[in-house]
Amino acid sequence: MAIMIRHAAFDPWQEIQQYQNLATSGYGATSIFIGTMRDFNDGDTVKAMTLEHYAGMTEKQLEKIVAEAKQQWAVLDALVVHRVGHILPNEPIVLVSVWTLHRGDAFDACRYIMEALKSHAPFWKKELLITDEERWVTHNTDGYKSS
Amino acid sequence: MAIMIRHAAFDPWQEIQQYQNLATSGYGATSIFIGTMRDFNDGDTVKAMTLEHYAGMTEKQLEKIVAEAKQQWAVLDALVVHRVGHILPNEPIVLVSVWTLHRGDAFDACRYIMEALKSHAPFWKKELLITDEERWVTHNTDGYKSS
Amino acid sequence: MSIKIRYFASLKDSLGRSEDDLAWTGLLSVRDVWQGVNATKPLPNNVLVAVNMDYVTLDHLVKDEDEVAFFPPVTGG
Amino acid sequence: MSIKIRYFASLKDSLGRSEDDLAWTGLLSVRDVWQGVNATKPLPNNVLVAVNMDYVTLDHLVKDEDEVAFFPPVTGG
Repeated sequence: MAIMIRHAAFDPWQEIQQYQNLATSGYGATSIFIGTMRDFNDGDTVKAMTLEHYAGMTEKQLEKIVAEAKQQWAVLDALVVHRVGHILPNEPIVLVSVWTLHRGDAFDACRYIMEALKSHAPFWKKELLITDEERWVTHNTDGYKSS
Repeated sequence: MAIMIRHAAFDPWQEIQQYQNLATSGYGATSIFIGTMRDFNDGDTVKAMTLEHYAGMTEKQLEKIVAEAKQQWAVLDALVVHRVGHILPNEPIVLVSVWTLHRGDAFDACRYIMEALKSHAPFWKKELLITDEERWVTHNTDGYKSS
Repeated sequence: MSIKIRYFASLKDSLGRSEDDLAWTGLLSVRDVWQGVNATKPLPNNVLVAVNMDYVTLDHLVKDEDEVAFFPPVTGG
Repeated sequence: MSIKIRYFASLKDSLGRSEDDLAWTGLLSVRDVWQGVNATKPLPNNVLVAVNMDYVTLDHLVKDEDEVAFFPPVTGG
């Protein structure tokens, strides 16, 4: 299991492959989620984002979340990578990868980790709009298009 | 949207990256599932597998499944890669990747495609055991460890 | 009319062949197709059937030049 | 006892500072901690609180050398 906070852009495929080669074997299912910065939010064009976090608490909460997932599902291994600092459109913000024997456990645990991360891990997004106005993102959506 | 049937081993990271660079933009969420061949099943050591399929029907059914997912969720793009032929342990069997604006749509659509693939796409696994006995896999599990 | 029949996986192995052809006149369901080429062998319980690569029920009526496929539950993914 | 208080994100911006220190004697809840360093500003409704990097409710009692953090709803991922 690994939790990584990254201050520079990361390549999710490289992260997963590297971690998988070093740490993981015997799995039959892998469920992965990647959140990517978009250049559009709440009707405005966004040219950059600053992701603030509470160093220390972030890691502590993410470790707790992954431990909870391992209690509920048969998880062989898990990797969470989260970006902080100055982020540009199309750069990955978060990567969650879960390795299990069977697909149901992988899907459930990966989704659990993502939802718990969004509600409990102390990260905050501040958007820089094309107008040069800065604004804090005040809440997460429920994750669906129409919401 | 792409459906690919592969007769030789494939690298899931390369597949996703290549497809994503060519075909996909504007997404905020990516949900990926990878099924990997294990060397153990139903209490026996498995040294290889032959994956038979019904060429033509496979593609037709997978296209239908992806179209159904697009009707139900706000899917920007989807990629399905499925291996056939002679497969060795630790080789990927299936890759499903779904790109959306928001995470809920990505998780739901990816899982829908995988479950529908497992029940409707005409693939059949024959295992070669360490004893050199060959046996057809007769049914899929519900995807959880204890089942 | 002329029907092409295909078998896959364990069903193909147990029949010892991968296809059949059937010439027929009149109404013909998928169940009849099986009987027409496997008179002595009852249709296995859990078999799936496709006509022209779409799933159908056993009562589905075939037409000239249809491809009918019989196969066991699928196990991909 | 000595308590360290931290603020993050929009709350930090609106207070104009990222931390405070509070020296106190006697029982002290997290709500009291806020009052102690923000006498004129009521605690915002939707604020989250952590003590030593674990979430707590406003009635949670602090102890010497605790780190108390106040912040708005999180928006990572």
